[in-house]
Amino acid sequence: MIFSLTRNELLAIENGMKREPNDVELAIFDAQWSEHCSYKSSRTLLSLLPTRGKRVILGPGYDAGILDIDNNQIITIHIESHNHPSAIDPYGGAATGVGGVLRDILGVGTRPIAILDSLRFGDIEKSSHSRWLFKNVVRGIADYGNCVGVPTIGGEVEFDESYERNCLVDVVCLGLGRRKEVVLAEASHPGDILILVGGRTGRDGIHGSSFASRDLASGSDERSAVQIPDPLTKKIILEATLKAHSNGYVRGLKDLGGGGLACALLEIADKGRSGLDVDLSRIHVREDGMSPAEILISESQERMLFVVKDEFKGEVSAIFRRYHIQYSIIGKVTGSRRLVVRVNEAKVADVPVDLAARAPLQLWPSKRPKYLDSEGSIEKPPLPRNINETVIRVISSPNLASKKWVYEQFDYDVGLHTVLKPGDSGASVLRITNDKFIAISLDGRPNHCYRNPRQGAMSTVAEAARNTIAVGAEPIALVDHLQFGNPSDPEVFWTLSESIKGIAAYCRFFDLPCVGGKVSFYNEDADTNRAIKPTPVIAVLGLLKGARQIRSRKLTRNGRMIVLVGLTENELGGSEYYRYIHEISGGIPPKLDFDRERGAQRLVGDAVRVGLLDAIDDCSSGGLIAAISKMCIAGRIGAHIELEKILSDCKRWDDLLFSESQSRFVVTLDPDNYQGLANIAKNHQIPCSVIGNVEGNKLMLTNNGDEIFSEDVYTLEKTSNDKIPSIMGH
Amino acid sequence: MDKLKVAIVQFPGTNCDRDTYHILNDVLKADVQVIWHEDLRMDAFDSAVIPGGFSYGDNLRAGVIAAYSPALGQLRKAGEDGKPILGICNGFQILVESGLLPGALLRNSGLRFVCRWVNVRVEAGNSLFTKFSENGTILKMPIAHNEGRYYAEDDLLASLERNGQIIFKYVDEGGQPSEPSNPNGSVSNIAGVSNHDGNIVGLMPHPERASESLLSPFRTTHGLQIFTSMLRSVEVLLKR
Amino acid sequence: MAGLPRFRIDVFITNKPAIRDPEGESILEDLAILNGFESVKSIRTGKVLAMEIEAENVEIAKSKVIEMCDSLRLYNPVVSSCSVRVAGG
Amino acid sequence: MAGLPRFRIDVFITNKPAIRDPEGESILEDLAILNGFESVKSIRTGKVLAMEIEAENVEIAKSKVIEMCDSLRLYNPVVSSCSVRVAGG
Ligand SMILES: Nc1ncnc2c1ncn2[C@@H]1O[C@H](COP(=O)(O)OP(=O)(O)O)[C@@H](O)[C@H]1O
Ligand SMILES: [Mg+2]
Repeated sequence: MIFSLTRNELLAIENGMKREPNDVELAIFDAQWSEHCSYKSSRTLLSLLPTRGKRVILGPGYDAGILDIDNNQIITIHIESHNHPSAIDPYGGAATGVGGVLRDILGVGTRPIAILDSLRFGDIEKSSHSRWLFKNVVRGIADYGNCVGVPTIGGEVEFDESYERNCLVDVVCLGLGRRKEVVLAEASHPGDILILVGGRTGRDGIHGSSFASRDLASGSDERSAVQIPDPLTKKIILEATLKAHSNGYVRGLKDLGGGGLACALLEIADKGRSGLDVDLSRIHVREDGMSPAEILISESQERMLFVVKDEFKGEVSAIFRRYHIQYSIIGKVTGSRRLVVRVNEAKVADVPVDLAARAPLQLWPSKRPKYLDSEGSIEKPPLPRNINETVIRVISSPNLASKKWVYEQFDYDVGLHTVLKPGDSGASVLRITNDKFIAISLDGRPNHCYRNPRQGAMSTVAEAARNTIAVGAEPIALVDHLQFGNPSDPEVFWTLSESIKGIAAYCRFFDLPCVGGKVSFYNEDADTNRAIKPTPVIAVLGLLKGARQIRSRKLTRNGRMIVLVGLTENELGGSEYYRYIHEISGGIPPKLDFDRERGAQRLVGDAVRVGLLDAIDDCSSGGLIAAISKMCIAGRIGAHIELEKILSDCKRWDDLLFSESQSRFVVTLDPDNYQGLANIAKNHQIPCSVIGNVEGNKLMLTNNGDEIFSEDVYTLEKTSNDKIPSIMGH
Repeated sequence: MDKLKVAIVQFPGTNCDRDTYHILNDVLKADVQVIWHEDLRMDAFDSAVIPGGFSYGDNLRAGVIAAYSPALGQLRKAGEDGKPILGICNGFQILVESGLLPGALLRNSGLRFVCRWVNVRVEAGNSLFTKFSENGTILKMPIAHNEGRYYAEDDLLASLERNGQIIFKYVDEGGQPSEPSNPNGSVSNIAGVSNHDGNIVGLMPHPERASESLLSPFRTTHGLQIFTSMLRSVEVLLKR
Repeated sequence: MAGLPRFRIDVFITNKPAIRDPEGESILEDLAILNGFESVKSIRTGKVLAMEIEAENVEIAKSKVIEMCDSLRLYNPVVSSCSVRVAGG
Repeated sequence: MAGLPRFRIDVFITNKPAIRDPEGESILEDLAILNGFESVKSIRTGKVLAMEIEAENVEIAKSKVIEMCDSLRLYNPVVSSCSVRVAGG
C-alpha cells in the first residue's frame, strides 16, 4: 500500500501512540490525515469565515449546514466536488459526486429535495476532449439525480481553457426536514451498536481521497479510484434511512465518503467524545481476500453507518430486510476514546481517537503571483466595427448561451417543489409550503478571481446574493467551495488566502453566515502543470415568504418601463467580452463597494416588498446587454433601450454594453410606480436611470435616436438555444 | 357511501409516489394510499396509479423488472374487473412491459433524457380518464424520461386508431402533431394509450406535476383533469 | 446439487432490422464519418448479457438461458431479437 | 476504391472485470433469481456495436475498427474494456 503521510506526520503518529504504528493503523492515519478529510492546509484560513447567524442551527463541521426556516422546518445544505474522478471517468465521477452530496444531506436525517451543479470545462469549441468530458459529466449527473428522484434545479457551466485537463464538477444539495428530527454524525452513548448498511465493501475507490489530495499526474493508481454509481441502491437506502429515522430509532448517522469506513468511524467517535470497537470480519464484502486496511479505506459507494440504541436493533434490521438492503452489525460504542479494530475478534488496530482525528496543520508559504504584475494594466482593444455581430457573438458565446441542452437532461420537476426552474432566472425557487419558498443561486467568477482573488471572491458572493434578491428572496446563508492548484505553490496559496479573506469580508459586512463548504486542491493540468484559475464557487440560499413576492427575469408586457439600478463604470477586466472577443485575460476586474452593493440590494428588496417591480435581473457576466437580452428571451417580448440614458462614464458602446460593474440590477415596472421606486432609491442613495421600455418583438438599441442595434427576439432566442447543441453535434 | 380507494403502487426506485399522493390526497382529498408492490391486494382498492420513477433503476429496460412483480398479477385481475388503472411515465412503461397495454416504449430518438413542458392533445375525450376534456383539448404538462418513444407495428397502430385507444398526442402550439413537437420520436406523436376496454391508460407526461398553478410555467392545472376524471369514473363504476 | 460445472453463455439483444437504431446512426454519422472513418458503412448497437450458469452440460446451460430470455423477456420480442452463444470461443 | 469487400465486425464493451456492474447485479437478483432461475450465478452487461466496414482484408478491417473505437472514445479505457470479433461465426 502506498501512503502519502509525510515524515513529520509519521513522527507525530509515533509520538502520539508511543510506539510504532502497524500497517492497518497507518492506513487509518493516511486516510484521515489526507488533505481531503483533514483540511490540514486550509483549516486555519477557513476559521476566518463567520458561521453564526439567527437562522443557523448547525454551521460547518458536520455533513451539512442546518438552517431554521420557521415553523419547525429546517433546510440543510452542502456542497461537494468530484473533480479528479470526473477528469478520468466523467460519467461515473460526476454521478458518484451527486451520490456523495446526497449522502451528506441524508446523513443529518433530512430528505434531499434539490441538486444544483456548477461545472467547468476547457474550450468546447476547440477541444474534443472537453466536449467528451462535458457530455459525459452532464449525463452522469442526470442519470444519477433523475433515478434517485431528486430534481436538479439549477447551476452554472463555464468554459475556459484553464480547465482543459482538470474539469470542475461541483454539486450542491438541499434537504428539508423538521427541527426536532436532526440527527448528527456522533456516537455519544457507550453501548450503542454500529450498523453498516448498503452496498458491499469492495476494492473500488481505494485511495480515492488521498488520490484527490495528490496531483492528477502522479495518480499512478488511477484505476482503483474509479467509483461505480448505483443510484437504485442509493434510492432504496435513502427511503430505508428516512423510515428508520422517522421512527426514532437512529441516534447517529454518518455517510461513508472520502476515506471510507476509517474516516467515518473516527469522525463519529471524535464528535461523540467516545470510542468504538468494531470487527471487520462481520462486514459484508464483495470480494475475498481484502486486507483489513483495504476494508477500512474502501470507498465503495452507497453505504451508511448507523448508530442505534441496542434495544432497537431488531426494529432497524427489520426495515433493512424489508427493503432488501444488506447490513452488518459491526461493533459498538465504548467509553474508551480509542478506535479498536478487530478481525475475527483479534485486535488489528488500536488508535487514540483524539490523535487520529486531528491531523497536524500544514503551513504553506504565500506569495503574490508574478502574473499579476505583468497583466495589470492593458491596452484597450480596438472598437469592433460591427455592433450587431459583436453583440450577438457575445451573448451567444458558449458561456452566455442558453444551457437548455444541459438542464433538459435533468429532471427538474420531480418532488413538486420547483417554482422557478432552470433557465427561468439567475436563481431557482423551491416551494416549501404554499407561502414559504427557498431561493438558491450557485456562482463562480474565476476570471475576476484570477485578476484579483479578493475582489473576485467578494463579487462572486455578491452575484449569488443578487441572484436570490432578483427573484424576491432575502439571503440567509451561503456555502463555499474553494478550488485551487497545489497549495505548496506559494502563489497558489496566496490566491486561496485572498479568496477566503474576500468571502469572509463579505459575510461580515452583510451578516451572512457561511454554513459549510469544501476545499479542493491539486487542480492542475497534468501536461503543463499549470493550476486552474482560482475558483471559489458560492451558493447563496435565500428565504422568501408569500408567493406574490416571487419575481423572475421574464419581461411581461408592452409599456413597462425599464430601469437600470446602479452605476455602469469602465470595468472590463476579466469580462466575458474581453475573453471571448479579444482573447484578453488581463485588466482590472470590477471592484465591489460594500456600501453601494448593500444599497442596491436593499433598494430592490424594498421595492419588491411593496410590490413595485415586475421583472428583475442581475447584471453580471456579459454586462447590461446580456441581462437585457436574457430578459427579452425569457418573456419572448422586445425592448427598446436608449443608451444615452445610461448613467455611466463609459465613452465607447462596447464598454457601456459589456462592462461587468457590480451592484447593478435591471428592473421593469409600471410607469405609475416609478415615483415610488425613485423614493426608495433616494433613501438608499443609489442612482437609477430609466433606460427604455418593453415593447414589440425586437431588442433595439438607440443612441440619441440613431438605431445602433436591432434584432428579433425570436432570432436571439434561437441563436442562444442552438449554440451548445451545434457544438455538441446535436 | 364509502369513499372510493386508490392505491399508488411503489416499486424499488419509484420516485413520483409522494408527488402523486400529494395531488390525490392533499389537493383532491381522495382516499389514497401508497402501497409497497409486494403488499398490493387490489380487493381493497377500486383503482390504482403506477407513478413515475425508475423502478429497478431502469435496468435492462425501463419497466421490465417491475413487470414481473406479483403486483402486476393483482393489477391484471383488477383491470379485468374493469377498475381504472393509470400508469404515468415509468408506470406506463411497466404496463407496456407487462402486456397490460399494447406496443413498446423505446429509448428517445434524441438519445438523451428529456425534461420539458409539452402540449398534449386529447385524442379520446370522454374516456374514463378524459371525462372533462373534449377531443382536441390541449393540456400543458411536463415530460421527463429516457425511454418514451412509443412504438407499435402498423397493424397494431391501425387497430389502436380504430378502437380509439390513442388517448394523447404531442402537438405544437397550433395543436398539430408536428415533427418538432414530438419530443422523443414516438410513432404518430403518441403520448398515451389505453387498453381495448379503455380502463387502463398509460401516458408519458406527468399530470401530477401539472396540477398546481404555482408549479406550472403557464399557471395552468391541466393535469387535474386526468385525476378528477379517474376519480369520477370510479364513483360511477361503484354506483353500478 | 453441488459440483455442477459452470458455463459462460452470452446473450445478444439487438433491434430488429426494421426498427430504427438512432444510437447506431448517430455513432456512424456524428462520430465515425465526421472523423474520417468513411469505410464504416453501418453501425447497429445492441446489448450483451454475459452469464455464468451451472448446468449438467453446455446444452442444458444454453437451453436454460434461452428459456430465461423468453420467459423473463430479457428482450422485447416486438422490437428486438436475441441470440445466445456459448462464450470462450 | 470501389469494390472493396465488406466485413462485419462486432465490438463488445464491458466494465472491466474488477469493476462492478450494478445493472447486471440487479438483473441477476431482482429478475433471474427472484423468478426461479437460481442456477444463474452471475450476469454482467455490456454493449455491442455491430459494424459493417469495407477493407482490403479482414485483418485491416479489424484494426480499423480498433483504431476507431480508441480514437473516437467509443469506450472509456479507465472503466471498460473493449474487444473485437469478426462476426458470422
Ligand atoms: N471552504 C469551506 N468553508 C466552510 N466550511 C468548510 C469548507 N470546507 C469544508 N468545510 C466544512 O468542513 C466540514 C467537513 O467537510 P466534508 O469533508 O465535506 O465533510 P464529510 O467528511 O462529512 O463529507 C463540513 O462541515 C464543511 O462544511
Ligand atoms: Mg462529505
